[in-house]
Amino acid sequence: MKKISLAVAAVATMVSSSVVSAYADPVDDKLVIDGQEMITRAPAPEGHPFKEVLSGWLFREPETRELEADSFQNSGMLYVERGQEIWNTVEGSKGKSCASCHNDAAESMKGISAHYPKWDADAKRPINIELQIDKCRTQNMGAEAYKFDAPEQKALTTFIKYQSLGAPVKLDLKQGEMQSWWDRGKKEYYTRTGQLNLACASCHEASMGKHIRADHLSQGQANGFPTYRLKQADMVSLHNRLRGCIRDTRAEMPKPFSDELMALEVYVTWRGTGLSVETPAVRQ
Amino acid sequence: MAAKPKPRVKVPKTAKAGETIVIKTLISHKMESGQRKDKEGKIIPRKIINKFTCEFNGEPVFSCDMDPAISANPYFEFRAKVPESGMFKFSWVDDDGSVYTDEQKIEVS
Amino acid sequence: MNLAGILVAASAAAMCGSVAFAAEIAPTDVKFEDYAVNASLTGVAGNAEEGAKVFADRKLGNCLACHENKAMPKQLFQGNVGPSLDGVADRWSPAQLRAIVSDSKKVFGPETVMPGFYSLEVGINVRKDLVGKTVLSAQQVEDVVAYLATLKE
Amino acid sequence: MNLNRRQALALSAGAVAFATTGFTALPANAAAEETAKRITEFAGGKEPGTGKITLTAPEIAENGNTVPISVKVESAMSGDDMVESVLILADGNPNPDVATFNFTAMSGVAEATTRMRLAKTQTVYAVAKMADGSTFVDKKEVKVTIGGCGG
Repeated sequence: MKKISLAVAAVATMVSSSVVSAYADPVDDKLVIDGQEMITRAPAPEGHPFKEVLSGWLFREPETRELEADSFQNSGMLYVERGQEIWNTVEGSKGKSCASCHNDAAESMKGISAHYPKWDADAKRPINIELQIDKCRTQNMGAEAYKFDAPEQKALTTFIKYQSLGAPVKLDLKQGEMQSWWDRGKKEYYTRTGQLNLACASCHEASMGKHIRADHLSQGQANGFPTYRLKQADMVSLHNRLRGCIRDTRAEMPKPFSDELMALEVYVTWRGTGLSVETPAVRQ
Repeated sequence: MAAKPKPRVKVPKTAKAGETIVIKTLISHKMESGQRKDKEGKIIPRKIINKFTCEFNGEPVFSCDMDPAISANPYFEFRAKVPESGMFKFSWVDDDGSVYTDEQKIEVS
Repeated sequence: MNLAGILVAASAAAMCGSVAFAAEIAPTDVKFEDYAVNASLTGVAGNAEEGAKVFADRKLGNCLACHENKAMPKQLFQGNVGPSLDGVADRWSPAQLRAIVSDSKKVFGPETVMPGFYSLEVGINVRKDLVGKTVLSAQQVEDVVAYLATLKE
Repeated sequence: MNLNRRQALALSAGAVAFATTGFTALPANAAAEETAKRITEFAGGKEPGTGKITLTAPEIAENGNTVPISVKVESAMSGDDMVESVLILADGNPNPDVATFNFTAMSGVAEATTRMRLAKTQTVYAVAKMADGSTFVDKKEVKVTIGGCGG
């Protein structure tokens, strides 16, 4: 029985690979933003299913790639500018802005977000930039945490991540219990959800490079988030995108910043180890 | 974005007399088409920037009349022939009558 | 659609609309034998014209998301996650096609990306309003199988 | 079941709502007729000529919400050899109007770029009007991609 099913699978693979040639592979192109070359291909870390990790930028059409390469045309830069205003705006009962403690973000935040999510000893769980902002706001500024995907949250996160533009993604899995969150995230990555019974890996690993209708399936990297998505004509946060993918499998969506999504963020971010932070990336 | 629309403009700082330069502009705006429906199925009213103009020292250089088919965060790229040093003035007119403006100086040698 | 087609579609709709579902096989009772499902899921012959619509509808079969089909040249951007369906009827019998559409994992093994369109062996955390429901109805599967059976080279 | 049948029938009738921009495309013929009418009006009742104007648009638009388009018109930009305006139309949108670019002698070159919304695969037109009243047209078909999952 197993034999026959393998034979069937082999035939299926042969048929599909003859079709693949009609489609474009990830492009051989360099992404240079304001004179700085981004790392869009990097050798995969040990234990990664691929030999090479590839930025989603390589899977996009020329017009979309051009939008990201030109920092003036990139609409995501509007959110970087808005984020800078928020950075310098005093809020909360303690009369502080981000800049009150961190001064010039171009120096204090440079390269920082390439190492997020990181272990938070107080919360005893990994935190991302959005949660780090909320921690600062509630503990140090006497301000309220942002609502998920509030425009200010997206703009400030985009601004802070932009200070790491070009820096290669590298997580420290030795901090706290990061490794066990990575393990959990990996398990989730391969778990099929919803009525359509699909896992992250079904599209972004098993079918990477192929097309779902017109969507050229990338490796599903996180290095460009928050990303300016042409579909929404707006910044899209990583948890928004993860939820969207899960929704599309016809499953219930996990809550933003839930343990489930934080574990997935740790694992998916690790899968992009070595790629440059591209925030604000531009995607379809 | 909830914040007031904010223009970004890219004009070279300097040019030679009579040179044709490239100008790029971008402004944050949803460009609500008047075609979309909200969750209750009601039409969301149209609210777009309907006109963009560029003047140099008070003289018109380029303008654009816009319909709802222009994308959110409208982008324009166009040329200008600069005879002398002076000031570019850019304005965007919103459906609600608001006008957003920006000015950029250029030194011509 | 010609008159005969309309009559077939109307009678199929009438069958589905009525309570007389005696002939319909529940998703959990579908019998897979040698990678085939020999018995019709409904006892009503599939309608290829209806099947073509279910095949292309992005909210129903959405088959073009993953498969190319030259018989639908007006549908742009056909996917290639799965194999091309050109000549699929030359490679598979209707009973095999019924098995693949109903639950491809029973034919290709658990690793296949293809969803089961008439199966309740699905992923975790299924959207609440879809729990216990299949992607397609039994008759829609029969219609799609009838359409696929027309794809000969 | 009934709903599904209805959806299937609605699809066959071509009444596919465009989820992304919320643009509902007009039936192909009505939109194309409206576009032809606008071109004739703009050209003062005459048929526009070809040449002189170049419309650049992607063959495949990765998302119909943001499609970059550029126009360039050959002209001395002085005297009678002067481009006054360029009308942009799209024949598959709910309303064919997209934008009108207005040039002056100070433009130096009649060239402009913007980004537009396309509800579906369709043809985009650019019509230039010269100071002497003559008009020129160029067009490009843009295939607008269809997303895979989510329906």
